[in-house]
Amino acid sequence: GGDDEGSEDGKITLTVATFNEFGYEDLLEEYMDLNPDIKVVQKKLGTWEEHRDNLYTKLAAGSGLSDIEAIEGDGMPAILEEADAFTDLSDSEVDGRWLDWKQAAGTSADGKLIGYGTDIGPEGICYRADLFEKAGLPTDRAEVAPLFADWDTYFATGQEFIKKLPDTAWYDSSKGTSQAMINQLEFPFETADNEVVATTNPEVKEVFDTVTSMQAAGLATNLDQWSNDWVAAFQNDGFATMACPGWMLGIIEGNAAGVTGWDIADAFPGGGGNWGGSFLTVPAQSEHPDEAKALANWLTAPEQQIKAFEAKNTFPSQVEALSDPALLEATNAFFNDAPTGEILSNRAQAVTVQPYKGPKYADIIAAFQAAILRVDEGQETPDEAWDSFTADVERIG
Amino acid sequence: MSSHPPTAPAGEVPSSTSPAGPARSEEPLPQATTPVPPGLTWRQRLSRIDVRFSPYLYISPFFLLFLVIGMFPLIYTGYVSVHEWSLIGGKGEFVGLDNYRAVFEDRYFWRALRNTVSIFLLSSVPQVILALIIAGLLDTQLRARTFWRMSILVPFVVAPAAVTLIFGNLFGDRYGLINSAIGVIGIDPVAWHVDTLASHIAIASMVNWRWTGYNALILLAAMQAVPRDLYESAALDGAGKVRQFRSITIPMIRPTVIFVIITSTIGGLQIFTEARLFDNVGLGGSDRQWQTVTLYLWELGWRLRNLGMASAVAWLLFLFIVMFALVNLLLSRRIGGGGKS
Amino acid sequence: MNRRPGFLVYGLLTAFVLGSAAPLYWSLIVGSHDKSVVTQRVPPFIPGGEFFSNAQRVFDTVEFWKALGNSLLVSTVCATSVVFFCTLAGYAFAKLRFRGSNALMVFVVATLAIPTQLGVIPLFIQMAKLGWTGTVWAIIVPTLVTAFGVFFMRQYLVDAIPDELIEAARVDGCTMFGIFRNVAIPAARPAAAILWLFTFMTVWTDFFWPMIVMPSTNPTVQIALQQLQSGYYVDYALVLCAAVLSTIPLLILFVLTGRQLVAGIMQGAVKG
Amino acid sequence: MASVSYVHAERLFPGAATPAVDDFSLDIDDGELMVLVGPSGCGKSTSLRMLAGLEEVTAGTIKIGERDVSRIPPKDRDIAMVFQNYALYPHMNVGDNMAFALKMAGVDKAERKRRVREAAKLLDLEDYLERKPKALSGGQRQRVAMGRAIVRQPQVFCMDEPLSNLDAKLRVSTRTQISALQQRLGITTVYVTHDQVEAMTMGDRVAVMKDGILQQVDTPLALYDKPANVFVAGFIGSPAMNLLDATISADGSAVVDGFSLPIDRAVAAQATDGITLGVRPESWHLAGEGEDGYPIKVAVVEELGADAFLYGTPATDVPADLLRQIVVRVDARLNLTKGSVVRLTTSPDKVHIFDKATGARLSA
Amino acid sequence: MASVSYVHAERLFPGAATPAVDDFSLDIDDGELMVLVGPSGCGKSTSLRMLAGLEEVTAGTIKIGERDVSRIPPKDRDIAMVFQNYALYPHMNVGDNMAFALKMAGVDKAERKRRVREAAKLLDLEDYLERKPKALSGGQRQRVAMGRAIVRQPQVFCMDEPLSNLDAKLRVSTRTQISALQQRLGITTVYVTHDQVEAMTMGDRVAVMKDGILQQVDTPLALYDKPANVFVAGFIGSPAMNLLDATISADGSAVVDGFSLPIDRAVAAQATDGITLGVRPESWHLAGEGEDGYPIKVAVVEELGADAFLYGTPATDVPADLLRQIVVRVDARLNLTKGSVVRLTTSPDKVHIFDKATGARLSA
Ligand SMILES: Nc1ncnc2c1ncn2[C@@H]1O[C@H](COP(=O)(O)OP(=O)(O)OP(=O)(O)O)[C@@H](O)[C@H]1O
Ligand SMILES: Nc1ncnc2c1ncn2[C@@H]1O[C@H](COP(=O)(O)OP(=O)(O)OP(=O)(O)O)[C@@H](O)[C@H]1O
Ligand SMILES: [Mg+2]
Ligand SMILES: [Mg+2]
Repeated sequence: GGDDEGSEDGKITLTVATFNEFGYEDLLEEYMDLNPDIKVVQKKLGTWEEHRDNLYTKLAAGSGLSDIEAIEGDGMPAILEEADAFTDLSDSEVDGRWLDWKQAAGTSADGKLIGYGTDIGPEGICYRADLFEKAGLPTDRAEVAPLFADWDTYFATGQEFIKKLPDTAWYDSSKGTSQAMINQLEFPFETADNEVVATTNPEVKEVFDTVTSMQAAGLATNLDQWSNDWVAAFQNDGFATMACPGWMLGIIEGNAAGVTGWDIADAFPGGGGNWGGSFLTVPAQSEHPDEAKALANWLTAPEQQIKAFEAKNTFPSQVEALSDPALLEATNAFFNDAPTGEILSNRAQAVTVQPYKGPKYADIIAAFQAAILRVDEGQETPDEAWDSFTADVERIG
Repeated sequence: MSSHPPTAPAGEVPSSTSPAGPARSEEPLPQATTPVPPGLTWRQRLSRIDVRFSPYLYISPFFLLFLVIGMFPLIYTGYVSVHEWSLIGGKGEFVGLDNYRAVFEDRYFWRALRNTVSIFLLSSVPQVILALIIAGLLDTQLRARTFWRMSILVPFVVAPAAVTLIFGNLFGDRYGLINSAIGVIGIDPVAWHVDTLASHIAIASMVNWRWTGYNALILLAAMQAVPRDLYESAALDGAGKVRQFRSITIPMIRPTVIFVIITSTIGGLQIFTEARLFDNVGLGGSDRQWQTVTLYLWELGWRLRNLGMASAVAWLLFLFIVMFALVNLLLSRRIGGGGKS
Repeated sequence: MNRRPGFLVYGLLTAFVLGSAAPLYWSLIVGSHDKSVVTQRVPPFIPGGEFFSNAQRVFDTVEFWKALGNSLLVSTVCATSVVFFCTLAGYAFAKLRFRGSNALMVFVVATLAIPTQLGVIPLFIQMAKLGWTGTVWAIIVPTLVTAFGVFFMRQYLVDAIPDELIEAARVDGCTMFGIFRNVAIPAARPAAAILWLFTFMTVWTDFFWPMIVMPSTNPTVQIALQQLQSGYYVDYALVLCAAVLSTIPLLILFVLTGRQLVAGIMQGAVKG
Repeated sequence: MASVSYVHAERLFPGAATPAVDDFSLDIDDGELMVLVGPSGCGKSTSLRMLAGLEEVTAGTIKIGERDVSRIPPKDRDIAMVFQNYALYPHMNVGDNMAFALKMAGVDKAERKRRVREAAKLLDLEDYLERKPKALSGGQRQRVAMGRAIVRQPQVFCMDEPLSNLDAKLRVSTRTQISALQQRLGITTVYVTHDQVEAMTMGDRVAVMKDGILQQVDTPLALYDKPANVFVAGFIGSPAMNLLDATISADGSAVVDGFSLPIDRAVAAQATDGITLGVRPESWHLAGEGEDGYPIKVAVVEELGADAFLYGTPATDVPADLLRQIVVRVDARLNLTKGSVVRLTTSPDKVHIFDKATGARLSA
Repeated sequence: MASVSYVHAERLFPGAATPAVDDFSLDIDDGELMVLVGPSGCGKSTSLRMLAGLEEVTAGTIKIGERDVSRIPPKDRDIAMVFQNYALYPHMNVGDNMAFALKMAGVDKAERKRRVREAAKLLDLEDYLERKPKALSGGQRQRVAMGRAIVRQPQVFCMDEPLSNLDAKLRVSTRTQISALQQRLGITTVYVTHDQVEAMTMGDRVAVMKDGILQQVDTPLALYDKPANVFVAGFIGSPAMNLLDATISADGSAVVDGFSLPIDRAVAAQATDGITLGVRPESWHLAGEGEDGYPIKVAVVEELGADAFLYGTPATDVPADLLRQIVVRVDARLNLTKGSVVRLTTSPDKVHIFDKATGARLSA
C-alpha cells in the first residue's frame, strides 16, 4: 500500500482505490496528461464488502489508505461516523453539483462534506423479452412498462407468467426485490435521530410480508443474489425480470453473455427508486490531501461522469450531467438497443423518496435480506425469519 | 612424544578465590578437604563460560521473538477482551466480563459452536478412519512405493483457499458437478449452500481431502515402525490379515493415532478458510449455517469492528481447544484399551 | 512375509489417488474453458484451449504477479529464518544440558496447541502501531520462528547426533559453537531441508493472517485468489484457472522435493 | 511330533542373482535338536523361515513328517517360532501373549488358561503373567518367548538366534536351559545361531552353512574332529584352527614358511596343487630344549585363568603382519615374555590336511 | 605421557540417591593399560568420562601426571578417547576425521597430513583415507577410531568398550591388535569393558567395579587366583567359579548339600557366620572308582572340541533346580550320558573360601 507513495522524479503519486467498475481507467490517463507532475495509480477491488473490510482495517491501522477512497452509498452513513478520519472536501466550486439528496448523503452531521458523489442507481426493470413472448406477454418496452407501473401489477403479471412458464421464476431474487422496495421507504430502519425502528416499522414488515408471500407464490428464484447459482441462473432461463439500476446493466451483460432477449423498461413499480451509487473520499491519512481533493473534484465533475457512464453505465449524480445529450442519447446494444440513457434519466427523475440511512443501515439491511433468504431457502417460516431478524437487529444494537 | 606446551604458564595469576562464578549452583566448588585446584587459565575459564551460556544463547532468538509475537499477544488478548475496544476507535472503557456475556448471549455464537463441532466431527472421524485404511494399504510391499506415497500427498500442496474455490464449484447447489453426478443415479440435488448438514459435509470434505493423505503418511510411518516379526509371529499364531491389523497394527500405533486425532482436533476447531470462502459473502450462510467460531470471531472483529468481543471469543476458543484435546486424550486412552495396567 | 499385495490393494490405492487428483483436474478443465462450461449439463472431460487466455485475464483482473512475488518473498524469508533459528534452538534442546531445558521445552510444546487465532487481535494492533500492516513485514515477522520448527528439529537431532559425537568433538578441542558448526549443522541438514520445505508451504498456503493484515492491493497469492471469487459474479473459469496457477509453484516444488517431504512427514511422526 | 526334511530346497529372492539358500537338503529326525550355524548372511534365517512358511520355497520341497508343506500357509504348519527379538506383543501381558495362538486356534478359555499356567510353571514365569513385556528383564522376555512356543505343543520348534539379545553370562546359562527343556519336551527343533560355541554346545547335530550352501552336517564333536573343509575347520573351534598354506617337499613332508612339518604322506599325495594344513591351538606343543620346531615370536599371551593362549607371528624372514597369527594353547602358568621366540611341534595325526584349491578335506 | 590418579573421586548425578562412582581411588602407571571391568551400570563409563572431562567430578580429584585436571575442560586435558560407537564424524572422510583434532589445535596442514598418513599406515588404513565412515566395515571403522586417537599423540587414551560393536571373531583378533599397539606406543590407557575375557586378556592390570565401588585391582592372573571377594570370584573366569554355600562341621570340614569337602581349617575358623566355597570348573576332578565325592547328576555336557563342560545338579534330596548348577571342566572325549551321576573331588588348596555374610575372601 503506502510503500510506493511519495515522489519519484519530483512527481506526486496519488492512489485511487475503487471497487467493482467505476469506469475511471481512461479518465485517469487523461488526468495524468493534463497534470504532468501527477501520477495516478488505481487500485481496484471486486466488491464493496471486500473494499470495506480493507478500508476499515487500514483505518484501524492508521495508515495504508489510498489518497482517494471510494465509498458505497449504503456504507456512507457509517463512514460519516468516522468523519474525523477524512478530509473535509467542502468547496464553493462544487456547491450544487449534485442532486440534493446525494450531496446530503455525503455530508456529516456537523456539516462537513466528506464524499463527492459519483453515480446514483436509478432503477428500471430489466426483462427477458423472449420469455415474455413465450408466456404470451407483450414484449415491446413501451407495452411492457404499464405492467410494471406498481408493485401490485408487477406481481400480478408475475403470477400470470409463471402459470405459463413454471420452470422460470418471475424475478431474480427476493433479495433484489426487497432491496428495491426498501429503497422506496423514507425511514425504513432508523429515525432521523438514529433510533432503530427496523422491527417496529410497519412499512418494513409489509415489505417483508409481501416478498415472502410472493416467494411462497413461486415468483422468486429462491437464489441468493450474487451467489454462484444466481449467476448461473442467467444462463438457464432462471427468471424473467429484475430490478435494474444503471450499474446492473453491465453485470447482466456479463452474466448473461450469449443470452439474447434482454431489454429494459422505462418503468419502476411505485414510481422511482435508487439503488446504490458511490462517493469519493479523501482520508486524513493522505499525504497529498489537496492534490487528492483536486483529483476527486475533477473525477466527479459532470463531464467526467458522463465519460464514466459511457464506459460502465454508472449513472451520473450530477445535476448538469442529467441533461447532457451524451447521456440522453446513449443506447445499449445488449438490451435490444434500448435508449438506456434516456430511460435511466427518466427513472432518476422519478425518484421522489430516498431512504434515510443511519450508521446501522448497512448491517440492518444485511440482516433483513438474510432473513428473507432464509425463507427462500426454506430454513425458516416467514414468522420465524421475522423473529430471528428481530433478534439480529437487537444484536446489532 | 608429548608435543604439548605446559598448560599453566608461570605468569598466570592464581586466583585464590575460586573461578566458579555463575557455575556455583551446578558444579559445586571443591570441598575444603580437597586441595584447591590450581587457577584455570583465562582460556579455560572462557571455555567454561562458553559451555554454560551457549545453550541459552542458542535458544534466545526463539524465545525473544516468541515473547513478542506469541506470548505478548496471548496475554494482551485477555486484556482486550475485558475492554470496549473498537477496530477503529481503539481502546474504550473497562467493561469486565461484559464482552464474554455478550458472546454467551449471542445466538450466533452458539450456532458457530455447533457448526464447529459438527464440522470437526465430520472431518476428523472419517479422516482418521480413511487415513488408517490408506496407511494399511501403503504398508505392504508395493511396487513404486514412493510414487504412491507422493500421490496420496498431492492434495496437501493445494492451498486451502484454492481447495475451497474448487470444492465450492463442485458443490454448486444447482449446477455443481457433484449434484450432476448424484443426479445421474437419481438422487435429488442437495442444497449444499443452504442445508446445514450438507454444508458441513461439503466443508468437511474439503478438510478431509486435503489432510487425509498427510495423516495416512504419519500413520504409515508408525506402522512401519512395528517390528515385522510381530506380524510373522501372529501369522504363525494363526491370525489372518484383518486380524493382524486389528490385534497388532492398531494397538501398536495407538500413540500415533492419538497424536493424529489431537492434531486434527486442534485443526478442526480452527477451520476458517473453507468456511469463509464457501460463498462469496463470507459470513457462513444466510442463517450462519456454516459459520465456524473463527469465522464468527472474524465477523465480530472485522465486520462488526468489535475487537473486545472478538478477543473474548478468541479466549473461549482456546479453552475449547484445550478441553477438546483433553477429552480426546482420555477417550482415546479408554478406547485404545490402554486403561489397564 | 514377502507376499506382494494383490489387485485389491492396488485398485483401492488407485481409487484414492484418482480421488486426490480429481479436484485439481476438474479445476484444470474449468480453467481451460470459457465460463459457460460450469453450467453445462454434461461437463467436458478434457481440458480446453482457453487456459492461457484465462490466465491472462487473471493477471489483468488482480495483481497476480505482485501476489506471486509477495508469496515467494515471504515464504522464502520465513522458511530460511525458521530453519536457522529453529536448528539453533532445537540443537540446544536436543543435545545440550542446561538448567531449565525441560521446562522450556514443555513450554515450546505447549505453545504448539495455541491456535493462531488467539493472538491475532493484539498482533494486529501491534502491527498497526508499527505501521507494518499492508507490508510483507506483517506476514514475515510473526513467522520468523515457529514452535513447531524447534520441536521438529529437536526430535530429529536427538537421534541424529549421538551424544558421543559431541563428546568426541569436545575432546577434540571444539568450542560450543565449533560443535554446532562441525557436528550439528552437517547432521541437521536433511531435517533442515524438510523444515524449510514445510515452512515454505505453510506460509505459501496461509490465508487467515494475510487476509487480516494484507490489503487487496498488496496481496499474497491466496488473497488474490479470494478477490477473484468475491466479485458480484464469479467467473469460475477465471477463478479455477487462478487456483491452478496458484498451485503450480507448489506443485513444481512438490515434484522436485516430494520424496523428502514424504520422508519428513513420516520422520516427524515416528519421533513425535 | 515329526521329522523335518528339506529336499533340494531353494530360495531365490526376486532380483537377486544367486539364491540365498541353494539346493538345501537336510533330514532332521523326530525329536532332534538341529543347529544351523554359519557366518552372517549365509542363509540360516532364510532356511528356517522357509520351514516356518514365512519365506517362499522357490524350488524343491520341505516336508514335516510325511506332509509336503512347501505351499501351506504358516498357520497351518503346526510350527512355533522363537524370534531373535522375541516378537512379544507389547500391548498384551505375558499371559495373553502366551495364549494368543491358542485363542486364534479357537481353544476354549479354560484350556488356554491351563496350558499357559503349565508352561509358566515350567519356565518359572508364574509371577509375571500379568506383566507387560516391557516390564520384564531380557532373560524373562526370552523365557516368555519360549513359553509362547511351548503352549502350542507344535510339531516343530523354530528358533532364530533366540539368545543373541542376552548378555554373555545369561546366554551361557540360558542355552543349557533350552537344551534341557528341548530334551524334556522331545519336540523336533531347528535352532539358528551364528555363534559356533552355541552350536557346539546345544546341537544334537550341527549343520554348517556358507553362502547359502550346506557345508557339513554332523555331531558337534565330529565337526570339530573332522571338518569337511577349510571353512568348517576355521569356523568351528575358538580360538580358530591355525590354517597354514604349505607346499609338499621332495621328502613328502609339508613346508610352511620354510619350516617342515611332518604329515601323513599318503594323504598329501592326493593334493592336486598345494595343501592347507590345519592345526588346532591345543594341538601344538612347545618343543623341548634342543628339539626342532616351528619358530614363533610371541606377540601376546592371553591369560584366561585356566588356560592361556599365545598369539605370535612366524619368526621367519617373511615380514611380520599383525593380522596373520599363530595361536597356541599353552599352560596357564607358563611365563613367556613378549618378543621371545618359542618353537612349536605337533604330531602328524593332529594335522588336518586340506586341498588348497578346493578347500576339501584330504585327511581321513 | 603421564600417570593417572583418581583420588577419592566421586560422581553424584543430580537427583540420584547414591553416587554412580563412589570414593574411587586408583593409580595408573605411566604407559600402563588399565582395564575397568564390571557388570552393566557399575560406573565404568562414568569413571572413564570423569577422566576425560565429560563428566563432572563431584568430590575428590583426578590427576594426570602431577596436574589436577578435575576442573579443566576436556579439550585441555590432552586425552584421546575411543567411543563404543566410534563417534566418527559421518560427513567427514577418514582422513578428515583423523585430522580434525589437530585442526582444532591449530596444527598446520602439512604436519596434519604427515601425522594422519603415519597413523593410517600403522593401522593399514591408507587405502581408505578418502572414504566416508559409512562406506567402511565395522572393523575398519574401529581402526579409524583408533587412528583418530593415535594422531593426537595424547598423554592418555580413554577407550569405552571399543570392541563391543564388532562380531565375536573380529573382536578376538582386534583385541590382540589393540594390546600390541598400546605396547608399541606406550601411552597410558584406560580401557573399559564389561567382558571379563577382554579384561583378562588385555589389561596389564584390571580394576573390577561393582555398584560404583572399586572391588579389586590387580593383574589378571592374580584376580583369577585370588579374587578378593565373592563378586570378583564369580565375575572373573568363564564358566564362572562354582560358589557353594557351606556350613562348617564339627570336624572342621565344610558341608555342602550334606556332603563334606575338605578345606583349610585355619581359614574356615575366621568365618563369623557361614562360609561360601568357591571352586573353579577346572579344579574339580572326577572321583575314581569307589572314591568318595560330591554326587552330581549330569544335566548337559557341552562339548567345545578341545574341552567339555559338564553342567549338573547336586544329586541330593534338595529338589533339582535348572538354575542352580555345578559346572565341571571335563575331558573332551569322556562319554557321559545325561542323567548319570558323577562324583567330584577337589583339593583343599584349590578351594577359595569366602565369608558368607561379607563376601570377603578368607583364604590366603
Ligand atoms: N527380503 C530379502 N530380499 C532380498 N534378499 C534377502 C532378503 N532377506 C535376506 N536376503 C539375503 O539373503 C541372504 C541370507 O540372509 P539370511 O537372513 O538368511 O542370513 P542369516 O544367515 O540369517 O544371517 P544373520 O546371521 O545375519 O542373521 C543374505 O545375503 C541376505 O542379504
Ligand atoms: N546422565 C546420567 N544421569 C543420571 N544417572 C546416570 C547418568 N549416566 C549414568 N548414570 C547412572 O550411573 C550409573 C553408572 O553408569 P555407567 O554408564 O558408568 O555404567 P557402565 O558401567 O558404563 O555400564 P555399561 O556397561 O552398561 O556401559 C548407572 O546406574 C547409570 O544409571
Ligand atoms: Mg538371521
Ligand atoms: Mg558404559
